[in-house]
Amino acid sequence: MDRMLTGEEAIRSESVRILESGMGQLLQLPDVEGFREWNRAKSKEMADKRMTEAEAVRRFIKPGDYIGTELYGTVRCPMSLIHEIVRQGVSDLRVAGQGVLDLDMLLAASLIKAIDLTYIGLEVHGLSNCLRREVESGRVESVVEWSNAGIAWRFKAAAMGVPFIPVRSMLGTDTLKFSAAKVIEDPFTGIPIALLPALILDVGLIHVHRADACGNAQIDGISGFAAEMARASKRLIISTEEIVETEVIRRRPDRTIIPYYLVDAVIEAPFGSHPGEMCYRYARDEEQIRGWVQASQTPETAAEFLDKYIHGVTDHQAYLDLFGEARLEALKSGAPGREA
Amino acid sequence: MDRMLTGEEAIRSESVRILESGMGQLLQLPDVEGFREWNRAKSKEMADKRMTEAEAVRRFIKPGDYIGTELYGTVRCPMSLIHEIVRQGVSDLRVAGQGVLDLDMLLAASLIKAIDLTYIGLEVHGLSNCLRREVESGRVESVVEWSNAGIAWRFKAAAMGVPFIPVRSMLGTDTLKFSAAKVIEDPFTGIPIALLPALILDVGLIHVHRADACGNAQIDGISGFAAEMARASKRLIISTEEIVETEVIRRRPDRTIIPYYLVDAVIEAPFGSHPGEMCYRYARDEEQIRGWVQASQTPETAAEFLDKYIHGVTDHQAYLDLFGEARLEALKSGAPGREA
Amino acid sequence: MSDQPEPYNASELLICTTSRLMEDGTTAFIGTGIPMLAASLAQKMHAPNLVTIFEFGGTGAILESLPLAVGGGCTFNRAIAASGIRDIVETAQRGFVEYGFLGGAQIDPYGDLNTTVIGDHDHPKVRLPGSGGGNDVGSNCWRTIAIMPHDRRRFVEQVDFITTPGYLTGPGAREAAGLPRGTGPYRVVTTLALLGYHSESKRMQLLATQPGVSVDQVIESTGFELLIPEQVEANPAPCAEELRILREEVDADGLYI
Amino acid sequence: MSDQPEPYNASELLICTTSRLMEDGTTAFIGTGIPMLAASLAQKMHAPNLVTIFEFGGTGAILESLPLAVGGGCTFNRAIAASGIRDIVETAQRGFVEYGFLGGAQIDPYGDLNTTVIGDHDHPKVRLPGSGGGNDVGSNCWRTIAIMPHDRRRFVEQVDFITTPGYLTGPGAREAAGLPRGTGPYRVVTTLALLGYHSESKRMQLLATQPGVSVDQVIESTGFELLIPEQVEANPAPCAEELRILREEVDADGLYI
Repeated sequence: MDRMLTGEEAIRSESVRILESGMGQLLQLPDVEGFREWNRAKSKEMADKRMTEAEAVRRFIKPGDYIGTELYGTVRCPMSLIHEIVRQGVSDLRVAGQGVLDLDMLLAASLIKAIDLTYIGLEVHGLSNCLRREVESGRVESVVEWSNAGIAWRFKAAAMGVPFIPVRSMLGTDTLKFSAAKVIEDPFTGIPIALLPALILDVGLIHVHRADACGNAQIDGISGFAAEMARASKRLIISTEEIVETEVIRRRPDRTIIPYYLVDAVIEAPFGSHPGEMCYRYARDEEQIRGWVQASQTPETAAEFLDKYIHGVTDHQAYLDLFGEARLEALKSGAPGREA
Repeated sequence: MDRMLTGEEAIRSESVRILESGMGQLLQLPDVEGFREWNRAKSKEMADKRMTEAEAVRRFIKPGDYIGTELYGTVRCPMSLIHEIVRQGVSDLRVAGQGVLDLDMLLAASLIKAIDLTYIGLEVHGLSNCLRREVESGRVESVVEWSNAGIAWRFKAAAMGVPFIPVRSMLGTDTLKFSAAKVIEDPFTGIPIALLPALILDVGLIHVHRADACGNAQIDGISGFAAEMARASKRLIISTEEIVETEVIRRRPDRTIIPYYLVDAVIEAPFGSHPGEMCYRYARDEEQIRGWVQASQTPETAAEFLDKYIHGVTDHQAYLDLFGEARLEALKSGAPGREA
Repeated sequence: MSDQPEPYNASELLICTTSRLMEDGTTAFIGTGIPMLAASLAQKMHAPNLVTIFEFGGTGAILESLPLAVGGGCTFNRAIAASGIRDIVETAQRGFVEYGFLGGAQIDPYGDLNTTVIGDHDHPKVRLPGSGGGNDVGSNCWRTIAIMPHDRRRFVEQVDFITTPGYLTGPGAREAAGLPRGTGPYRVVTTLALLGYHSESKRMQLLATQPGVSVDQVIESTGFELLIPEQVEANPAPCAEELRILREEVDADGLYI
Repeated sequence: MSDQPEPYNASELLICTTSRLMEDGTTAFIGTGIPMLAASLAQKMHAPNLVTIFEFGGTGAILESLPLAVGGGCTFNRAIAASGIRDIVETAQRGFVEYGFLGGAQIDPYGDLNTTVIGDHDHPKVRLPGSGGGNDVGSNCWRTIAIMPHDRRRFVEQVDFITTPGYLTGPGAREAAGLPRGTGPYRVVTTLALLGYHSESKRMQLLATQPGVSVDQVIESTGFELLIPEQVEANPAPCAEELRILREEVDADGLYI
C-alpha cells in the first residue's frame, strides 16, 4: 500500500523533484522544435538519390558534425562510408558510440572530438587501443557515458519528436552521474525515473540489405536500432548491398524499416559492411579483423593500415579489389542464406 | 535564444513544475513494479496453448477486468472472442477504446462499466447508438478521454516498463482536462510536455494472420498497435486465421510481432474478424455491418441481433455457418492476395 | 462541351475544394471519407507526388480503391511502408506531416473542434465518438484543414468541449500550452465557403464563397462573428475534368459521392 | 572410463559453473563469449527450454554455432523472433528476463561493476570500453551473474567507477535509486569460487570453492573482506559429459575454449 499512497501524494503535488542531474555535457541539444522545422523543409519527393560514397560524404558531412553509425558490433556496419570519411579527413566529429571497427578507424585517424559513449571496444578481441590513446591523451575532449539501450532510447525520443524518454536503466550509478540524464520522481507512482535527453544526429549512416534509388530501405533479420536512428537523423546516408526497383518495396511494404523521405543519399555498396558480416549475405572476415586488432596497437602500424586500406585506394570497389573475388566469394559461402 | 536560455534555467533547477493534471480517473494504475512481478511469474515454456474461444474467455477474463482489443476500426478485430465474451456475459468490464463493432457489441450487452475512450463509433456509418445509450444513461460509470495515439502510447509505456511516456498531443484541450494525463515543464528545454500514464491491461485480445500453437504470432500489412498492446497485457489471448508449424515462424523470425511468452491462449479462428476485413485474406462483409448499424438503433433490435448471431449459436463455427460457404468465399475473393 | 457548368452535389464540392488545397510533393495525414477522395483526386490532377499517410500505418499508398475503414487494405496498397499507429503519429510529432484533415460536430472562431460531447462531459446530452486521431492531427500536423457542413449549430462561439486544439483562446495560446511552434488551423472547407484565419488575431475569416453563395449567407450560417476581409474571392466550381476523374476513377463504385 | 577426472582449462571451468546456474524454462540475457557457451551447454544438458535473449534482437535462437559479435547471425538462428535492441531491453525492463550475465574490470563487495575507466573519469589511467549493455542488464534483469577472473586487482573495496549497479552502497540502495524492486546481483562465477550475496547485508559471500582451491586462497585473492559462512561447499569439477558436449558440440571449432 505504501507505494500507492506515495502515488496519491504525487498526484496532489504541484511539482516533481529532480533527484539528480548528470554532469556530463549535452553534446547535442534536444531541440525538438528546430528538428521539426528541419523535417518540414526536407524534400518529400521520391527522387533518385543514388551517388557515390565520396559525393555523399562531401555533400552531407561537415567538420564538427554530430554523426552516428547503426550496427551491432561489427555486423551490418556502414564501413564503406566510414572509410570515405577517413579518406576525406572530416574532422572534429562528435559521435554516438556503440562502435567497433567503425569508430576505431575514426579514432585512429584522430577525427573525433567528443563522444556520447556506450561501448567502444573490439568485442572478443578486447580493449580498443585507439580509444585509449585518443581519450587518455585528451585529444577526445569530452566523453559522456550512457548504456547501450540508453543511446537507442535517446534516438527513440528524437524519433518521437519529444525532448526526453523515461527509463529505468542507469539509475544509481556513475554512468548516470557522468551522463547528461536527469532523475525525477515519477508524478504517477512516486518512484525515481531517469529521463534521457533526445539525441538528434546531424548525420546518420546506416547499411541495409536492400533499398530502392529513393531510399526506401529494408533490413533482414534483427534490426538493432536502425528504425530509431534513421528517424533521429537530420541527414541520412544509406548504403545498401543491393539497389532494387521501387516495385519490390511496394510488394512488401511491411518490410520497410526506413521510408525514403528520411533519406538524403543512397549508395550501392556490396560488401559494404566488410570486414564485418551481413546476415544471410556474407560472414565476417576474421583474418582482416585480426589484422586491424594487431595494427591498431601502435599509432604507426594503425597509420600504415589506414594508408593501405583507405588512403591507398580511391573508393570502395578499389578496396574490395585488394581482397579479390575468391576471398569475397568464400565469405559469401560462409553465411547461411535465407530459405524462401 | 530565448528558449534555450529557459533550458539552461531548467538545468539548474531542482524541481519541475506540474502545469496541469487531468481530472479523469486513472482506471488502471501504472503499477510497473507489480507488472514486473507478474511477467516474471509467467511461464516461459513453449507449450501448446491452443483452446476454444469458450475456454479462453472462461479461464482468462473475469468480471471487472480491464480488457483491450487491438484493431483498426473494423479491420483485424478479434470478433470471435468478443462474441464469446458477450455469450458468457462477462460483466463490469473496463475497456480501452478505439472500437467499432467490438466495443459496440459489449455496450449493446451492457457489459462495460468504465472506458478509457478515444473513439467509439461506426466510422462511415456515424455515431454509435450503443455508446450514446450506455453513456447518456450513466450505465457506463466513468469515461476518460484520450487521443488515438495517446492510447497506443500508453500501451507503449507499459510495454517499456515505465510509468509514463512524454508526448505533444492533447495539450491545451479538454481532452487532456478529462484525461488522467499530467503536463510538466520539460527539464531539458523548458517546453510543456504531456505525460501519459502507462496502461497495463488485465487481458489483451489480438487477431493475427498466423501463429504457432505456442503463440508466436505474425501479422501481414500494417500492424496498428499490436506490438505495444501485446506487451502491455498481463494475459494475452491470440486468435489467428491459421495455425502454422513453429518452423514457419523460425524461418522468418523478423516477421514475429508477438513472441509466444506473452501469450496465454491461441485460438484458431478463420474469419475471426468477420464482419470486418483481414488484409490479404478477406474483405469486409458490408451487408452484415449495415445489418448491425440498423439493429443497433434501438435496444430491442440490438438484443435481437445479439440473440441471433451470438446467443443463438454455440461457437464461432456455428456463427460462420449462419453465412454459408458461398458468402465467405465471396469475401475471400474480394480481398487482393499477397504476391510472392 | 456546353458552357453550362456541370451539376455537382455537396460532397463533390467539398472534395474538389479540399483537393485543390493539397500541394504536390508534400505529406498529408488522410482520414477516411472526403480527405481520402480529395487526395486521390489531387494525385490524379495536380499533385502526383502527394504522399498520403494513414493513421494505422500506410505511407505512400497508390490510391486505387477507397476504404470504408481507416486501416483497410487500400490504405497501404502498394505503399512504400506499412507500419503502425505510433510510427505514423510520431512522424507527425517530429514535423514531417504538412497537412492534416479534420471534421467535427462543432467549431469555434479559433478553429477548436468538438467531437466528444454535446452538453456536460459527465452527463452529456449527446455522447459523440471522442477524439480518435483528431487531437493527434490537430496537435502535430503543421497545417490542419477542417471540413464541415456549414450551419449555426456547428459554427459556434464556444464549443461544448475542445477535443482537438485550434488556436485555443487566441494568439500565443498554442505555444503556451506546449503545442509545436508554427502549427495550427489553416483552412475550413464548407459547403458555403472556404475560410482561413487572421494572421494576428487567429480568428476565423472568410476567404472565398462557394459558387452561388453570398457573403451574407455565410455570415448568417455562422454562430460567431466572422472576419470579412475587403476582398472575398469566389471559389470556382468543380471543373468538368475534376468531376470526371472523381466519378469515373476515384469513386467509380459511388461509395461516397 | 578412468576414475581420474578429465583435465579442463579455466574457460571450461567457468563455462560449466555458469551453465549449471541456468534453470530450465526461464529466460537469460546472453552476451558473447562465456555466457553464450554456457547457455548452449545448458540447453544440451539440463535446460532444453532455456530461452536465450540477445541484446540486438534475437530471441529463442537454436544455438548451433557461436558468434564472435553480439549481433551475429547465430544469435537469431532459427529464432522465434528477431527484433531490435529496444524491444529486448524493454522486455527486460518490464520484468521478463530472469538472468543476466556480466563481466567487468573491477567488482566491489556489493557487486558493483566497473567497465568504464581505471583512474579519474576525465583523466583516466586506462579508458575501458564503457557500459555497453552491462548497465541495462544489471539494472533490469532479475538476477545478474558476474563472470570474472579472480584476483585482488579486480575484487576491490571500491571500484573506480560504478558502470553497472550491484547493490550500490548496500541494503535498500537499489530501491532508493529507483532500480526495479527485487532485482540485483545473484552470483559471481570465478576460476576460484562460486560466490553469492548475504540476504541482509547484501555483501559478497563465498558459496563454494572451485576444485582444488582452498578457502584461504579465495580470501587472499579478494581485495575486500569476504563473508565466509560456516558451510562452504566444494563446487564439483566439470563432468565428462559436460566437457564432451562442450568440446564436440558447443565449440567444436575451438573458438573460445
